[in-house]
Amino acid sequence: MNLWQGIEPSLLISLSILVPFIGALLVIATGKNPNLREAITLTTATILFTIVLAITDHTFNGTVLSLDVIELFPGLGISFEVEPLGVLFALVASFLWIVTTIYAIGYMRGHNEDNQTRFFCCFALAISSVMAICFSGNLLTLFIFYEVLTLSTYPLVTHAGTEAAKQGGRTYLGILLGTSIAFLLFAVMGTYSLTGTLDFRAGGIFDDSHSKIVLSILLVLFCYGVGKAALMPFHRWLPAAMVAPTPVSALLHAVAVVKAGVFSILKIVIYIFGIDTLKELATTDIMLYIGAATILLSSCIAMTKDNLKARLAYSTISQLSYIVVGALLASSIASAGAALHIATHAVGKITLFFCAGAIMVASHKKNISEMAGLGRQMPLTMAAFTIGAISIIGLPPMAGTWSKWYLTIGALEADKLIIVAVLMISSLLNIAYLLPIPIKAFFNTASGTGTGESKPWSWSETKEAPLPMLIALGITSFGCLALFFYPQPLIDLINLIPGVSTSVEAASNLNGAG
Amino acid sequence: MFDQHLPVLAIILPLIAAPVTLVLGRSILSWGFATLISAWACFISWQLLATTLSEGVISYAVGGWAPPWGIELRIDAVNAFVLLVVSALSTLVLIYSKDSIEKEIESSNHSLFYTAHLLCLAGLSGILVTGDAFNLFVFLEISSLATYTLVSLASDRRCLTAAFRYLVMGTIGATFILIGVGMLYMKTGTLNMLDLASRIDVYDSSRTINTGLAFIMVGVSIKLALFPLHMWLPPAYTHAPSAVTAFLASTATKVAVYVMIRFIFTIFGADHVFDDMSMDLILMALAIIAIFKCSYMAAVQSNVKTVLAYSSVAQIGYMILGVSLVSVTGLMAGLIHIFNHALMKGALFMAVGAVFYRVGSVDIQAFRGLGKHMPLTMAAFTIAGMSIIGVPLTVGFISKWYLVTAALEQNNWVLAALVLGGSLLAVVYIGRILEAAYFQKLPETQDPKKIKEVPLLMLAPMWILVLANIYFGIDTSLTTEAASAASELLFQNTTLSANQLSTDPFTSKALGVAP
Amino acid sequence: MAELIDLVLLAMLALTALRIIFLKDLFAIVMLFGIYSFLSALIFINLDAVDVAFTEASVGAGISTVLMLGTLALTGRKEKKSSRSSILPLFVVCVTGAALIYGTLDMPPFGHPDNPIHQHVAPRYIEESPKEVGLPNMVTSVLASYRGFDTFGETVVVFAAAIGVLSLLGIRRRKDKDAPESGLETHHVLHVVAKVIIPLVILFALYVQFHGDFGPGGGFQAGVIGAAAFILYALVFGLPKSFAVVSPKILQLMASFGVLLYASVGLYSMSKGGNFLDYNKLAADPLAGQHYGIIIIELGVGITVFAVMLSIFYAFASQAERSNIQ
Amino acid sequence: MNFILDYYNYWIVVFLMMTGFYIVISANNLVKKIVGLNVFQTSVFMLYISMGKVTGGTAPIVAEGVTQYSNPLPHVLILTAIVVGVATTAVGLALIIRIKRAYGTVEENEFDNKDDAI
Amino acid sequence: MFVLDIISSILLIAGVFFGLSGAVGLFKFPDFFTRVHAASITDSIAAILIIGGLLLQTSFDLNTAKLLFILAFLMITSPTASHALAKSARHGGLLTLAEVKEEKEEKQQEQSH
Repeated sequence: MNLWQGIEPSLLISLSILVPFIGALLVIATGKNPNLREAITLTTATILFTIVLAITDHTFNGTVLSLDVIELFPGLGISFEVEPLGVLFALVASFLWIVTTIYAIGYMRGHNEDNQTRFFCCFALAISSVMAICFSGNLLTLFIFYEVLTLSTYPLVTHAGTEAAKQGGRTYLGILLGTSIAFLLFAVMGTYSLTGTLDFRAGGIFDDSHSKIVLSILLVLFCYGVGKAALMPFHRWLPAAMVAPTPVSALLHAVAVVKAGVFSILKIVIYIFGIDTLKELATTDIMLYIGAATILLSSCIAMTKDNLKARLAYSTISQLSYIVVGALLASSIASAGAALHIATHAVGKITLFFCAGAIMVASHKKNISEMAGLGRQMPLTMAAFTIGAISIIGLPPMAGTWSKWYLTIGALEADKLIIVAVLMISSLLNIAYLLPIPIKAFFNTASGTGTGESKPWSWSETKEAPLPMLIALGITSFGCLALFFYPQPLIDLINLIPGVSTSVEAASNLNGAG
Repeated sequence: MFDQHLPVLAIILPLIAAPVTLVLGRSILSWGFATLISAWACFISWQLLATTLSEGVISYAVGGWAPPWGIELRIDAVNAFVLLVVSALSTLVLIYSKDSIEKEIESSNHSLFYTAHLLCLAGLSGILVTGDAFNLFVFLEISSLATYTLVSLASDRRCLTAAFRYLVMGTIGATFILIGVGMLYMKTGTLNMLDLASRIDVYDSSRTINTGLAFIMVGVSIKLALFPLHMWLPPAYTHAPSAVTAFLASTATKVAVYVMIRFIFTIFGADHVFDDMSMDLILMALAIIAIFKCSYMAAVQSNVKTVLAYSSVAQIGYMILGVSLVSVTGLMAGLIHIFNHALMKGALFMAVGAVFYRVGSVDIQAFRGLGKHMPLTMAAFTIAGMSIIGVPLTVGFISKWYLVTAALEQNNWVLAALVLGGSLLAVVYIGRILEAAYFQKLPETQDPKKIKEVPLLMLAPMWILVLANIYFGIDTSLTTEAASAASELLFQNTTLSANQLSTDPFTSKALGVAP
Repeated sequence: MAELIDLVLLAMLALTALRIIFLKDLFAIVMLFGIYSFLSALIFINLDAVDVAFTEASVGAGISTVLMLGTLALTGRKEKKSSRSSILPLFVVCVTGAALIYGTLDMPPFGHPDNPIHQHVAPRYIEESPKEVGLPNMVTSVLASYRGFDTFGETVVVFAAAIGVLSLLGIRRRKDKDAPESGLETHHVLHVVAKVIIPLVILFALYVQFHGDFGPGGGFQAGVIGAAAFILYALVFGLPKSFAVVSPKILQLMASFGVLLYASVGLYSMSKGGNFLDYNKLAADPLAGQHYGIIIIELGVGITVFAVMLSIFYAFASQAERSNIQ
Repeated sequence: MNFILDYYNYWIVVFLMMTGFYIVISANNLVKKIVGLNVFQTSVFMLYISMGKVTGGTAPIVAEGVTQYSNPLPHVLILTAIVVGVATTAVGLALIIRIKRAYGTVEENEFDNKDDAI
Repeated sequence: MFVLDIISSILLIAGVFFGLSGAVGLFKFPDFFTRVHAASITDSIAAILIIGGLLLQTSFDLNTAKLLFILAFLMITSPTASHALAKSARHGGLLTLAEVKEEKEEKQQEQSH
């Protein structure tokens, strides 16, 4: 499946970053002509995906791809290196970009928004910086493109240009830039001044010479510095960002941006601290419980929200904390589960967001209370919604099952029963705030139409969303199913991550060794 | 043929060109001439930097009288570095000013403007190049007088009072420096900087010397607008013509910082100033207050030029902070920030000037909707603003990085946190302007046809600076090399002046060889 | 004896300064400043600084006072009651003064021959300069030769001042002929006396200019005195007449020319292979070279100072006329 | 007593300086400010000149039979400084005239009220 | 030379006396014109006497010539200055004491009628 045999492997990295960038430039160039513009976006997305596939291929073959761009400071610069976790994230992001583009075309036209060129351009920029984050070879690179991602998504959040949008944008930029400059950069430089390097190394760059207290402080700084992980109390930006058009919320705030956050945390935990070092830190547990608290609290908040997107946003927050928790459990299986959850949650949540957008376009409904009986009008959408919901909840036969499974095992292995309990409770909460929506939609009649169920249902009354959106919906919901029955490639990929394994005994050996 | 004369040429080129410009008279002529001269000076300072980096210190005895009897021009990595900044910025600003001053200065004064600009450039270069404490005072006055003139050239009447305040404060500062130099001279009998350095140690911890140090510090602090003494700067920068502000903001205060560094490290010796007098604590405290107080002030202003002026005071705080860390890295961070801040502020003020050129106001309300109508200008403003904030891949990030590294080197985590916290305030005051520019509509009072891009001669220098912002944010080899060479040299000087006791100061051996 | 005179003069100075603080009549204040300046000139003489005294008397007491009076003519001579409290300034001043007093405690004793400044650099000026430079007046030789670069800078400062004043005020030539003829045209005595004196003053200026190498004096004093002569002319016969004698445009040219003359000496010496302003290279015999160099640069200084001072006065005076007409 | 004889000169000069300095920072009238500035600077000149004095010396102009000259260097410096001073004064006064024309007053607190102060 | 010294000191003292008296007059006299009169004493007779005294102190060389020059200048300038002062005061409409009195009387007569 490698279309790029001919090309020097290390070139692929720069390609994967440049392609979306060039795409963005082309989008600006062809801004006058929408069809051409969107065709370009689509092709760019496809090309990017093939490139990432090629990179995956190389990773499986065990060829190490790395690339040093430039030295900013003596002995420290922008450099890229491919490793399995990044590839996993890159796969998810680039694949979902294609889908989202298809969706976005339908959405933007159905909604006839203005500034579409700016929209698509910033979108491509964001993806390119996401790619850079995936393949970043050291913490500095990660940080730099983390910032670029924030800045390139800011115009998308404030896309509408209304007062509310600007308010949201302020919160978004304020929290993300603030945390990243005040905490993350601080932590990065602290690490640099302690160890003299920022490279990602298997097993971490800290050794016993560094005082545990300082490391504990650093851990806290990192966890909160990566504001994109939406760990409470720095989660406010995510609901605020929901003012953005739905495709943005779908890709960026269900996949790219937030996942970039948790991805960074995973990567820092695995490659900077190292799972073994992590075990010895005092603050690990504290952050762990903060994560658990975030899971529960945000689920509860989600239940109170009537606005669909807001509810999904809070659900996202809680799901992100799954990953944080998985990372901080300091067990190899849990980390594997966290990694897997990046993929599974992405598929599930993007489906839900797509549905929300579809509902908004087709029947201009934002609030859940209005959606009773909607199943009759938009059966396909609602079906997709159900699939996504089940996947998020983690019931078979949906993808979410696996990641939750591994997370739970990891929690057990690290004998943190509380966490196990938390996971279970939150699953119940998920059921409580997600399933009612499709149920209402299908089995309640719309409040207006009185006794609706008397007359049989017929295609005539369906008012579905535009075709591109439906296609996108179909693909993602199919993805949910597929990842349940055929998760192996991803799991293999995850097993390539040093110190991370999905098998209990391997993990225990590793711990015994470590 | 003039190669061995480069040090003096850097000063006298603009100095001689100034009267010629006055005689040339016609605005366009004098513009071309002044720009050429400034460019030539820039080239010379480039040569000087290259030579100093490769061959070390250049000493030039004016009038052929060996120091300490004659006046010595002494060029090392430090002042060559700053000299390059000054002359380069001056050239860019001159190119920019041709169109800019059309709107802001009445045409009868144009040739006077160019003359004053050249005089200011000459004065600044003189301050940088000279190795003689009193000669420094003379050139300080040249640049100051030219500056007062430049500030007062604007059409708004408030520039007059601003210039007057500046004049009074500046003269007080200069007189303080004069007193300080007098006390040093009284104790040592010499005015040559190196000779002073070697002879001060004889009288170390003498009350006169310390008072002299104090007076020089206060005087220089007035000139560089260190926090409590900065009150003259915001009005002056706000009401001066945009081209002038762009030039001053990016050069004048930097040169003052250089003077402070020179006096502390070369003449008094860091160990004396910082260890015996614990001047570093004072400076550090003032710098931190400056960063936060003035960033806050910047965040609440409505006039964009004032915003940037206050931000300049805050940024000067960063430079002084670097100095006050008393480490090679810290000093290096300070020097790098001198260079980087010149790039950012130059670009920012040029962009604001461009807005004034089209919209005729620099109030934050006037920026509404410009993102659409003046895309290039606002893009430049955005990137430069990012640089002020310290976003990666811009020069601002580089200087912050070195500053924080220097702080962490001394395990001063609090300081590092403060520096990073300070840049959050920058997010606020830059963010306000950008928001107005990009997410608001053009007010109805402006007709969209009139609000278009500014002429090329204004855009080009602006964008050269912006690109420099990015380039030097990525390829830092030049700046770091020069700055580290400079700061190491300065610390050598400190130790050197201590063991110069053994060598006889009368012989020019201790004063470096004249070519 | 000298100390006694010194003390008396200092006391008078202190009184004058204090008086200036408390007076409200600006005219009196300016006059007191003139007196202050003259007294300090006396002190300078008493401290053997004849050149400085000369300059202070002509520049400080002469030109500055005239300019201040010219300003007063436009801004009114009464200072209004100010509401601001004088506590903070007083505090600042006390702190500064205390610091200075503290600083004086380690100063070398007043007038003591083996103070460092009489030991280190100056001896060469005193012993060698008559041989190296060949001028009896050491101040001139140090000013023009050893520290010629300072003097060059100083000339440029004067030039810069001219630029500043011109850009601020500009010299407007009156177009309307029917405007009231300014000057003191009814004072016939003044006219006669002025006609007698002005040539003498100019003659004296020239003497100071070219005798500066041997006695006190030099370019600055000469320039100022020459300017004074023309200022007198302008006062007595009115601005338009003096414009007819020396027009502002010519003055601008002269000012530039003076600076360029000075610079050209330096450039010539560079072309001769010496450093900038290295007079030894100007002629075969170094001494002669020094002599030429100093004479020429003093001339440059004189021209510039003359032109600048006069045009500054023009600028102020034309402002005054303007306000008279309005 | 000897101590006082050594230093009285400096002390009085310091007093004069501070008088001038006080006038500068306390005066509300701009012309008075400028006068104060001049007083301040002139006093600083006196400091320089008095450090150049040598008791029993004469003016540094070569004359027969004189061995002890005062130090010429401070004189040179002050010559320069005086001219710098008058240059500054001229520009300052010019500014005052313009301010008078623009605001109709030269009292600091008055024209502060006429503009929104920065 | 003893005689000369005595004469010169006498001259000097006289000059100082006139100078002081002029100063006193400057303060004591009632109105402008009389004050000008008092002041002009200072720079006419007092100056002559003092310079005369100094002349006798010199050894009749270049300095003597210089002093004479100064004297000549003073002789020309100071009367002119006083003249110019008085004249312009007159132009400005300033009245002498006598005139002021006359005016007063006229006013009173008008009122009495």
